[in-house]
Amino acid sequence: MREITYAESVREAMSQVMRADEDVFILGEDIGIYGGAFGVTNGMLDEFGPERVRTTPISEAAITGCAIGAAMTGMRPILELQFSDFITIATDQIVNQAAKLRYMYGGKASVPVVIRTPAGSGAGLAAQHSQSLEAWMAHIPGLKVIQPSTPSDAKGLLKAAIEDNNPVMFYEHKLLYGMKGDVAEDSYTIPIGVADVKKEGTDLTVVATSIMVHKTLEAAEELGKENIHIEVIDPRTLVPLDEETIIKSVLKTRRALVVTEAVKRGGYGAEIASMIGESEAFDFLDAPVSRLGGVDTPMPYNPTLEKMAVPQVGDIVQKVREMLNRA
Amino acid sequence: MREITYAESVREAMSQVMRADEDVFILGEDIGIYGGAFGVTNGMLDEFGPERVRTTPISEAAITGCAIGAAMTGMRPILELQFSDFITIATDQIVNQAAKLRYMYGGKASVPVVIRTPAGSGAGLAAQHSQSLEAWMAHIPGLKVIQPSTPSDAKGLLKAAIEDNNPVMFYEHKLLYGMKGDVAEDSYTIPIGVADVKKEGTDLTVVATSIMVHKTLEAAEELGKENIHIEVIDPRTLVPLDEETIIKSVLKTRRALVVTEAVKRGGYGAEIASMIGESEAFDFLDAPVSRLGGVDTPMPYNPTLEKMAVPQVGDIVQKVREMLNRA
Amino acid sequence: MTGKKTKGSQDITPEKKVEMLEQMIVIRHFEQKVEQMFMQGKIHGTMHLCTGQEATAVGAIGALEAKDKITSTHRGHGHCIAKGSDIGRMLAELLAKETGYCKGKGGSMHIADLDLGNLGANGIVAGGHPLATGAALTSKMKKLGYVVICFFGDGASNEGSFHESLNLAAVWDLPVIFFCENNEYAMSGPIKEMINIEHISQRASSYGMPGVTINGSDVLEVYEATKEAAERARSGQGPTLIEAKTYRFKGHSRADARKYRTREEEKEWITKKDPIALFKKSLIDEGVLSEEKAQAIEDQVQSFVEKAQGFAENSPEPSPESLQEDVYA
Amino acid sequence: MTGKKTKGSQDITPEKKVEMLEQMIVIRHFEQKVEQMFMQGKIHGTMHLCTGQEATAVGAIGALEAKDKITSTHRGHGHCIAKGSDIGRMLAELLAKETGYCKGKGGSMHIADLDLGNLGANGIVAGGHPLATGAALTSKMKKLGYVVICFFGDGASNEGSFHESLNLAAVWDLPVIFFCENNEYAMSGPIKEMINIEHISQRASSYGMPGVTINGSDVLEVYEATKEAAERARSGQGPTLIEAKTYRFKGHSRADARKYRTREEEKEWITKKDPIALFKKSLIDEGVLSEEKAQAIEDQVQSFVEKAQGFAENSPEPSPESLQEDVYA
Ligand SMILES: Cc1ncc(C[n+]2csc(CCOP(=O)(O)OP(=O)(O)O)c2C)c(N)n1
Ligand SMILES: Cc1ncc(C[n+]2csc(CCOP(=O)(O)OP(=O)(O)O)c2C)c(N)n1
Ligand SMILES: [Mg+2]
Ligand SMILES: [Mg+2]
Repeated sequence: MREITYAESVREAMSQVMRADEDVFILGEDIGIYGGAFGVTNGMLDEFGPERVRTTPISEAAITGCAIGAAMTGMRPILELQFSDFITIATDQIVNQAAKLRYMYGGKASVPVVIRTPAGSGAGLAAQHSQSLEAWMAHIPGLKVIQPSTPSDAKGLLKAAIEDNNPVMFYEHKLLYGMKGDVAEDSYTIPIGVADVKKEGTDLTVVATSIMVHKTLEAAEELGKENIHIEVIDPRTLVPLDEETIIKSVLKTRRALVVTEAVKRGGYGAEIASMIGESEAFDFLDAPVSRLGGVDTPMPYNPTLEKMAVPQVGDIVQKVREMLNRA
Repeated sequence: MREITYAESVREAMSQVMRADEDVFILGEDIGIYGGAFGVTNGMLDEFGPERVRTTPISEAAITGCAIGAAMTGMRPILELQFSDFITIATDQIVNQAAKLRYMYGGKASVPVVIRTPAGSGAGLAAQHSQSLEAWMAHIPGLKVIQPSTPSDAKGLLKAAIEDNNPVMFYEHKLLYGMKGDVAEDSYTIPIGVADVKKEGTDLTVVATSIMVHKTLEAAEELGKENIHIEVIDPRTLVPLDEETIIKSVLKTRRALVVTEAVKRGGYGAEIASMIGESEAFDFLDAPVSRLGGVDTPMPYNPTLEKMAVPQVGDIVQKVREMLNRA
Repeated sequence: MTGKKTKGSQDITPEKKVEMLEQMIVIRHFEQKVEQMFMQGKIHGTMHLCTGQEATAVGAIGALEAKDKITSTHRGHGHCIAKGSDIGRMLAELLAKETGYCKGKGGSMHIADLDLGNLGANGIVAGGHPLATGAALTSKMKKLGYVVICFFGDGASNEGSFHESLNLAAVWDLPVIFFCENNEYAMSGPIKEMINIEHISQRASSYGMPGVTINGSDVLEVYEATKEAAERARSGQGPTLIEAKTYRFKGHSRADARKYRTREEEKEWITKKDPIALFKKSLIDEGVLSEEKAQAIEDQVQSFVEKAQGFAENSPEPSPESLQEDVYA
Repeated sequence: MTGKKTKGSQDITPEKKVEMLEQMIVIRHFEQKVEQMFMQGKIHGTMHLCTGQEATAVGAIGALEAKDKITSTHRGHGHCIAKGSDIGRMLAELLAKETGYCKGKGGSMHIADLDLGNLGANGIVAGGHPLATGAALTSKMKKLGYVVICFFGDGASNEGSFHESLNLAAVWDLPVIFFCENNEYAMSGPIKEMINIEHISQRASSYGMPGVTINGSDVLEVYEATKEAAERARSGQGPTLIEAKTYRFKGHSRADARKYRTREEEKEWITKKDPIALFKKSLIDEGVLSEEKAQAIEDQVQSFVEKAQGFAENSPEPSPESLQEDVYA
């Protein structure tokens, strides 16, 4: 074990798989000599050469479809979409093609492609470069959706994604790239569809995704001082969702809060909250299953407003207190 | 009053507004002499001419952005996207441009564009022509989202949409086009953001959207024979959502079921269900807020499977019974 | 820019020519059958017939090797048949039967036969361009030596993915042929009003690839042009854009009053540029085919199609359980 | 295809020329200030400087009338300034202040000034093409007589929306000029490797519109070419594609080691093709400008920019309530 960053861990996962499997390659804008907009592929061009680290023109629809077509015919491409906001240009290829080909063809094609893409706000990049749109892809049958929150999860889940025979959306968070954590040096996988209890607790379950896991863990520390012990669950994969782990926790704590950075309205937090509300946990709930999520605005540029637009540690602390003070 | 179809009613709304306002025009693929893929614009070319009923090349990104650019500069375009599945090609223009321009520019632009598009399954058109993706757009701040279920709602809401100064997504349902209903001849508006109680009842609230309103009304008839009286609420507009009407109903019936055709996982039904669960109705609930929605598959071509993929009258009846038989 | 008329290529044997004619006739009869069954209410959904366009499918795919691949369109029955698909399983798919190519889940717009190198029809106009490009990338990276034909219509040449894909294929020298079946209309949109240039093939120049416009009613001309492009692709010289001028004899899809074109125009094409009639006549003139043999083929094809219908109609429906199968690999 | 060198257009008065030079200098100093403030940590987020590309913004917009409109890009400060925007409010926007063009909500990539006909910068590469096309459609439908310039980079010419928009503008004869600032790189991607042709302007031929490649370091050549295109557009003859060869002297955005190009290449451009140095020299040679006047302009601009900085820095932050304002009209 050693500490490496989230970005390094993503790179390591790719590099290790690429060393072992000739069919795996990366493509994307500026991923070669530039190392990608966030430096994730730094140095990979040198090791793997321009055939396997393919810098593309700015053509999101074509490069995405190209990855899909290559996947259908025997390759295992990893596509880096420079910002997850640009999925909007490749949506047809992801949603109408990659997700559906296998089913439409009666089970005959498989599309082992991984689409890695940074999401989230906090970098001062404003409305067109800061979105968290993972809910869209999680709504589409045929896709798997992963949202790792730590360096170690990123590495193991990315390997699992590359080995998976289905199209996988892999949402990284731009503010997490620099975050350090313990990561095993060997290549390893974390199974897709298994949530991780990031902190055990008894008083209330918080299901948090991506960067909100860290904000929730900070909130947990503060709440701990007040003798409030929350359990923090990171689903890690949105599709498939590990409903069991979540429900089991809520059965224990009797209270659930779902925290996402994505806009609350219509976000995947609604799916998780509804799922809990529909489950056997319903009869044991001591408070409404609640959500914290982004406010109903495009992401503002001003840093103070930008912070206000998504849940912060204080918001989580306050919400948990409110839920516990209820009746 | 007279009976006209949903398609005729959409056409009438457009025609009446176009007669009154020179700035309103339509554009889209095959909307001229062909009358659109579903005949909605039949005859409009003759009345308004090719300048105001503009047949476009097959270029969804450009025609959508063109409508947006025209809207920014003083026109009030109505764009017909031939199938709502093709939003996937125009997503950037809708989500990154139309929805955000005003906010990004500090309140300086307005984008009075209406994007009309047929959604839904049931026509045997398989996976790429049958989706219900309204949840995506309802997740995006800056857009309004309308989903009318009756000819009369379609007319009044479309007029309101055209008069609105914001980008409005207007989801029609291809199986409803032929449905007849009473529609006033004069031009009228139905305010955006007001739900409609399609049937009053006391035992359980069903919130249903689009074609599911009709399936639920059928279910209500069957249930009525068993002396079960459900209340059927049609939100009509997803954004803004008339939460008050829904919550008031649930406070009365103490049970809520949300029915959408869209895939259940991550659908807008989750938003409605979570919203109810978070509301003051929580303490009065006698059963979990439940959802019925599409199964987790691309839409199959086979008509039997296609029906199985989305909620049917029988499913609603059964679910309501289950919820009432609970404890 | 516009291709020369080639008459009877040297490397096509008489047998191959007759086989090509036969394939064209199979396509014609197949489409007739589909239309008939649709009218009888046996087929639901929609259908896009390629009647009149048989020479593009057969000529282009005829120039390929077995290992080569294609991507097809909503108007894809001809491509399927030319690539060797079983018409019984195709009809079964249209009838939404379990024995269909997609187990009844895809229908006309999504027939694929990966074993034969048919990467599938596509309901999204120009949806296949990026996929074909990717398949060609596999060929190049794995040195598999196959070529990919990406079929598309005139209307598809106005989609962004056309542009992006041609550019990508060009800069990466991929072994792909972009084959435009320009049948003059995109649904109701006359291509003349949808582009400001004479030939779609001119667009090749934006990507530094060769572009050629050919007579899509002449199966041998199609064969020649495709052969040349395939050789170029296979030898690492990258993609080609071929535009074949053709015409769909029928409406766009199931219900189409064809108000956007005149009956005279249709008659002109149907009587003067029917690729099957033209090819048959030239083979008879050449002495490769006799009138009797031609009739025998027609009869044979007819019973071949009837048999396919029998197979399809007698096939079982997919099981309810299959609804949720094959979503994930 | 490649434009001729025009030296000193007849319809530009000496005053106008000096004014253009002054604008170019304002842009240069503005960008220097932005860079400086960024390095000092006063500006957050990112920035894309147009240093070295001043002649394209000033030459092109200089050829417009006041009522004409533009759409801009992520590298849009120069366009804003040339269209007449207040640099104090621009800097205030970069500082995320309430007095900024977007009330601090947009930042560098989203500055718009609709009153002046600047329809806004865009963070999406080629995101502006459809919007410009739509704005041109308004001009045509309402007979407003204005022309729209759609600015974009070389990299943007590989986006599908470029293709779709040029085609749409061409078939509808819209009064729009697609103005490509080809600075040889798209972030790190050398355009030579991203397209297979020599000039982006060649792509005009796919849409039946004129295309021209010009020297983007020569502000008068830019002016001339744009003037011609604007006249064509205004008289109903439709769009033009202009490609101006230029170079960004700085990195792509805030942190860019510029490994994808050599220091020699940079030096070549900076020493030999600096549009400001060239224009200044030619004006001095022509006798339109004296060395002293040139220096006076520099000094004036410097204090102009300092004043803008003062305004921006002393401006208030937006109120917390403004977070949820201006989402809907
Ligand atoms: C992206 C997209 N836009 C629109 C459609 C609807 N549509 C299906 S076929 C068609 C016409 C296609 O024209 P063309 O490419 O010329 O092919 P043809 O039908 O003439 O063979 C249209 C508009 C679609 N399926 N996909
Ligand atoms: C759709 C999209 N893809 C990628 C990006 C990331 N990006 C921003 S600027 C840029 C390079 C653009 O190159 P070019 O068009 O040549 O403009 P330049 O930066 O050289 O002015 C890229 C890749 C983006 N903003 N939008
Ligand atoms: Mg066509
Ligand atoms: Mg550039």
